[in-house]
Amino acid sequence: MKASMTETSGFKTVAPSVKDSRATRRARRETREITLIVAAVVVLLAVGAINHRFVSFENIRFMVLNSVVLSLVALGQTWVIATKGIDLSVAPIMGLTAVVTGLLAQGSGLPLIGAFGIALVIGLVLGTINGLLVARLTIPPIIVTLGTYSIYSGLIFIYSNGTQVDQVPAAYAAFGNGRIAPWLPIPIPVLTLAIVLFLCWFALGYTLFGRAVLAIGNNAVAAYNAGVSVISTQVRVYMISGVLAALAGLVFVCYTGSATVTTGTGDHVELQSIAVALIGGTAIAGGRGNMIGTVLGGLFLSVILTALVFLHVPPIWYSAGEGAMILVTVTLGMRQSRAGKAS
Amino acid sequence: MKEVENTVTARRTGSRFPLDGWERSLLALLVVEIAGFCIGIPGFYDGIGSLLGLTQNFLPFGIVALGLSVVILTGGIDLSVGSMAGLGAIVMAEFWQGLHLSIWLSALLGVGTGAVLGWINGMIITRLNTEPLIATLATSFIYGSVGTALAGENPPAGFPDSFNALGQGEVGGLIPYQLILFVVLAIFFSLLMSRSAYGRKVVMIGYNGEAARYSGMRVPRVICSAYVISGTMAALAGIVLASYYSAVRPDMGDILLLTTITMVVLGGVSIFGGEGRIAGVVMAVLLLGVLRQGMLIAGFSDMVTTMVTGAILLTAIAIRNLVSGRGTGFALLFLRLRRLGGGKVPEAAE
Amino acid sequence: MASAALDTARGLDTGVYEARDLTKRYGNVAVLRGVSLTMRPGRVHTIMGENGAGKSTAFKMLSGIVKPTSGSLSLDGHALSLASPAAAHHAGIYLVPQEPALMPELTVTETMFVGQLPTTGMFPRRVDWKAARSRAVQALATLKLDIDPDQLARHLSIAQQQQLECAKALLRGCRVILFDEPTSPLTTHEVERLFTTMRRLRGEGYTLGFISHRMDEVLDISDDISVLRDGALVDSVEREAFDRVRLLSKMVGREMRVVPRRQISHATTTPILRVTGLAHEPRFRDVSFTLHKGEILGFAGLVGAGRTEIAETIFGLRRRDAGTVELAGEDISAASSHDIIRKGLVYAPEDRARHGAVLPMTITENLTSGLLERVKTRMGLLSQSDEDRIGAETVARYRVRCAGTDQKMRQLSGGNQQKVVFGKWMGIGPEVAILDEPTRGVDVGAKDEIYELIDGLAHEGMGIIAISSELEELVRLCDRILSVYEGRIVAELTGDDITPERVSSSYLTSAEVSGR
Amino acid sequence: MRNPKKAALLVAAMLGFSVGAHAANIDTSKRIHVAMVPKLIGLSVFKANEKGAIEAAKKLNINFLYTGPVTASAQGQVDVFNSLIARRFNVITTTSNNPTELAPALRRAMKMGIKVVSYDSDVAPDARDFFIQNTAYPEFGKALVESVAKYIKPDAKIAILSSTPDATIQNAWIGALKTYMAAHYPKMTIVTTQYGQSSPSQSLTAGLNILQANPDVTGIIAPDGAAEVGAAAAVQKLGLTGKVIVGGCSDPDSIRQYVKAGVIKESPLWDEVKEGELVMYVARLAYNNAIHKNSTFTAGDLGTFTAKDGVIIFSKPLIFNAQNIDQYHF
Repeated sequence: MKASMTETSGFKTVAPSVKDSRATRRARRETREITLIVAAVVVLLAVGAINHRFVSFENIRFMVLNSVVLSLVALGQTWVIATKGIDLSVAPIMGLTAVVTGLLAQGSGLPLIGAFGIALVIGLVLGTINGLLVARLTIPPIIVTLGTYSIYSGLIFIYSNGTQVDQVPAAYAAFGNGRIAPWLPIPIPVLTLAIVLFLCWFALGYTLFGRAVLAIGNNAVAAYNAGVSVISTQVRVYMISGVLAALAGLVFVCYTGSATVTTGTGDHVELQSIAVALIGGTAIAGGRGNMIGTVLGGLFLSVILTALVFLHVPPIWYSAGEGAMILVTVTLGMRQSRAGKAS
Repeated sequence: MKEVENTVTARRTGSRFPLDGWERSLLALLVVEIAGFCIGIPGFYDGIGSLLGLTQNFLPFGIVALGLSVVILTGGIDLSVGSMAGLGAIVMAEFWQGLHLSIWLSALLGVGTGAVLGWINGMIITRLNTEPLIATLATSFIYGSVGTALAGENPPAGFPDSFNALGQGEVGGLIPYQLILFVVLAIFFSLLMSRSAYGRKVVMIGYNGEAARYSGMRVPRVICSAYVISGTMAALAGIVLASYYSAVRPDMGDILLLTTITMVVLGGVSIFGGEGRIAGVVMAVLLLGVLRQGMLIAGFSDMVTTMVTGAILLTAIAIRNLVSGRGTGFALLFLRLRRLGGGKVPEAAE
Repeated sequence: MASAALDTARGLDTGVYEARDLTKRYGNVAVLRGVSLTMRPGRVHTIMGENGAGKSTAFKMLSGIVKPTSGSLSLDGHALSLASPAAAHHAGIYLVPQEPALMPELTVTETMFVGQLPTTGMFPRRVDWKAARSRAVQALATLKLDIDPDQLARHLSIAQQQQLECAKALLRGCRVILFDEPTSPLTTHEVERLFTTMRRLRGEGYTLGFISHRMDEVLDISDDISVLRDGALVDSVEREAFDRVRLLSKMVGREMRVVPRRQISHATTTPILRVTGLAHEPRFRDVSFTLHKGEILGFAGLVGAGRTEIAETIFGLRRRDAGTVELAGEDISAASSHDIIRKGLVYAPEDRARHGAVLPMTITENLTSGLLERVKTRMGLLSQSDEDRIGAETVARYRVRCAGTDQKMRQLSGGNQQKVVFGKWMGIGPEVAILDEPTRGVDVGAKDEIYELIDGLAHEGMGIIAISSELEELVRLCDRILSVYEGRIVAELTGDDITPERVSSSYLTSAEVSGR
Repeated sequence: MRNPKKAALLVAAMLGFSVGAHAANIDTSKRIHVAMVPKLIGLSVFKANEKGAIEAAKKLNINFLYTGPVTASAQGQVDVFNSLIARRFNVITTTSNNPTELAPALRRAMKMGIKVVSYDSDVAPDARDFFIQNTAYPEFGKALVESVAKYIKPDAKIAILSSTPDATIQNAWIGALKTYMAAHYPKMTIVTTQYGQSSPSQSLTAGLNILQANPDVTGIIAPDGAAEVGAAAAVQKLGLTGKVIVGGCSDPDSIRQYVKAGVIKESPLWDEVKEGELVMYVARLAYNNAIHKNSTFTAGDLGTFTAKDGVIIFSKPLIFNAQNIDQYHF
């Protein structure tokens, strides 16, 4: 990334002043993060009062762990939605990666690092195809990814021929289940998510690319006029989405030790990830992305769904609970931002 | 922007033939497809009756697509068609089994349920100002749960034969009832969207909702009614499916969603609203439906068929965008940008 | 060409921007033909012309948005080839569009730096928000703009957005700043502030380009004026040689007429619309007036004075805080616009493309969209023959130039589009019509036709409210004029009081009285 | 209706004579087309059936096709059936996603003279000629209970993790296991029933939730492949190995690691490969009209089976445990 530093390149500072940059961004920060944290804490306390185990360390650990895969996909989705796009093909990309890496590990003992490489390649290639179709052929994103959804899910069958992953080598299991250090009980997937979140947050807020994404989401023509490379930015956004979906697939296969042809597509990861991004405060109309909100949204969803189990709600109502939650958070969020606009 | 100097007004310049370029291409493709399959795939053509009979396997998709078209023409989307189809069918079955109502009355109540569910969608969208995508995503989860709860462990099955004929039977052993239903609905929707006041309003709102409001149209009411139509058609499709299977299941509508969106979009309806005709959607329904049946009979697996459908969607829309330049205004804008940009943007933020 | 004379006076400062023989063709249609311009530092160069004269196209070519078919550009003697707006920025040329590109979800600072953010650190190279913000503050301060750099762009008014564009130009180090009709959406007060900013830039030696067709503004701010007509440069003068009549006649291509007053009034004394104490805070309050049959009542005032809001409230599009509206004795203040239309009151909005018409639909479809019931239906279907008849009649009656009634609206010229909008509302035979800027974006020739149409409607007994920012139009049309200032009716003019001077002073004096 | 019965007796007698004659006495002169349509392609239990079926098809002069939908949907299966009907297959064998939804299509097939054999998960009885039931429900219910109950206290609290609320076969098993439990372990209680939607991830989450929300649960019965794996993985992740016993049914490959780790003590199933072979034998015999709704027949090496009202019980439950699991690979 090169910036044009016209006459004021002398303004270079050694480190960005946290105080100042925060001031710049204060006005546009939504209260969404705080709302989600408060809501999650309220649920934790309320359900915890009924059943103490809900707030046990173990349970919280698993609520976080269970949200990791979906949050990874949703982070990629957040990038796409921020440009006013949508990516339905994340589900088969995730499934394909899980199946390919899992089968290679199971069959020929592919080392973990190789699995990362393969995940990266799958995510990049499939994401780039989406991106090129959207940006070069100017097909609406929902149509592009609807089409590639079918095609990519076919690839899973072609590759696996229906064979499923039952077990992964120890290194994979360690990656999926281990903790950072014996004395530091943070699971490695959570660490992975934290790293990805930091990168996404940093990239969206502090890199030219991130700003280009938001500019395109706000007003693509104006962004082009201002010198933002619309096409390459769009392509990259779908690449990121693909790579994160692929990474989610790898984490999935390591964490659960299993993968089938319906991994990803069977759980409707594409719809779930959109829901999580929107719960997190990203605007479906584009131009506003909230990475921290997305991860908090994934976490909140996990807390709510677990709370339903602890409250002995019949399982058939779980998805209704999820639907109601999407409706409430997103609608309230819109109310909030409209109120802000009116003032 | 060329102004035609013409003091005497020609009444009409276009032809009255109800098919546009896109629909004609789809029709031609359909003819080629059917002819090709009849010749090339043994077992595909087995008398006119069996050929028509094939349509029974995919027309419920078409029924949903008709309703969904109206929603997409307003510029919205309805992701809850699948769960509404399931729920409508289950409500019907429960009325029939639980309250021992006549099956046809139950079916009517099932369709009515779809209308109510669609109305709920419409109210959420117009009253709470929620994006259609989010609202219907959320309600699809909720309706799914309600359907599962209503269905219980052993969903009703084994409907009377008179009812099963709707999904499985033929008139005189030749023309399936489903096909008759679909043709009637297709004609109805085609007239509704192209010739009725309601259709005019839907199209106008899809193109420019603000202008519609300034023309005194009750925009929220029209938008809400589009979702009611979509819900009604989804439930009707659910009931046809129930008859086709002679059984109901809460998840039986799940497969409808992605395929029907594909059909509507391939039919030439712009995902941004306004643009598109029912005739195109009907062609796309037949095209994709016959394609799937033909490929399965030819021995291709379900997976290959799915992939080919995806590829056709992408190719068709790409061609449509590039060649005709019709359709998505957004796309055209970018095309224009690209030509201006010439690929060389010196100060690009990269 | 007169521009040759200007060539000799090349300044020593940087920023002499020259265009030679610019031509732009779309297919066979030449939009611009061999136009040469020279813009010099420390001066405001204004392009005048009627709609469609090629003003905007010229600026678009000067700023890299549109590529010229032929012709060349040079800055300080160096030839330029602008591949994109970004390339133009890089070269030092910035176009402030009429409606600035809003990035609603970004802050002012972020909006200013789109595509140009300063970065720090080698790896990871990151946005230097501190530098960005301080430079933003600096740029805003240079122009003495009172804009909070941390607020969201969607909270800015159009005037603020335009001023922000000036700041963006400064940030990008541009020496040439072009303003494409910046004043049309602004109130007089805002125009003055924009001009203050422009004068400040001129004082600093920037090269400024300006487009307007408001003569007073042009004479106020310009140093050089070039007049375009039908894509060709017809006149180019410096400040000393300004002459209102000469410029106007060059623009229009014929001698200017003295504004004719209406000769015959059709106004009766039968009240048809009575508005009492109407209010919609904070836009307007305490609006009361009565419209009579056959009367043409003008609403004069500055843009943003609340005239459009009053009309939209009467028409039921906006919430009403207080007051009543009676149409022919019937209280319609609580009715929706759907019902109001059916009771006989219509409103033709100001912004045709957004509110008035659906451009991708056909003429007929637009014509009948106001009251679809008037097309006969058989079994629920709109009668095609009936629609065709309405289409043909309207097109003939209002002399819409088109290939056929099923031509798409977007293929029509502005004037013809306006005639269709007219036909749409008048065809349903309303008792009262509110016309908001009835000739906005309409050619001079077509304007006369529209005036005749309005007059004819009044003759038929319709009560008409005309909202216009063009004094000449109001003077020409109206029996009576209400002056609106900051949401209040401040004056009423009738008969011989209706002259351009009196009308404008009626609201401008109130402006002075209230201390603005 | 005397003749068919007579014929059946005759056939039964003939079969009785020829015990030990293997496949030799099955008429394999005409090559036939048989399709196997699983709930969805790409699940290893069904792949195991396929493996056996391919073996048997070679011996029985069968042109074998394994095809099915990519998602577990009835519509997908129906579409496949329709194509098979159009392609004039002789026998369709299937395990159904839903007993009722598939019935009309299969009835249509039967009307066209195609034999329909269901296995694993049945369709409506009038929509198939024969059904090969994996194991008898009461026996399998017993095996499921015993797979857990033997290792926990008689008054323990247990949870059930199934696939979906309306899964026919799972519900049949759950019914059978409740009956058996009530009779033999009256103090044992089922505290919760959750569903994993046959998805590994959702099963895992459900498993974790069960254990977190119900700390007193010491046994989980998961009568579904994905569910048992999910439950076992949950137990392992929570470090409850040995404290919570998981039972249920799944293919040996999927649960091998958990059986060896002691999370699963025993897990009843049946030999899926051999079941696949039997499916082909029944298909061949059904085509030959060599068996009837109530008859006894021999299926090569597999032995002798009895059809009762068209239902053929394949085998007694095959219990996998740490000792025997390595002998099975599917």
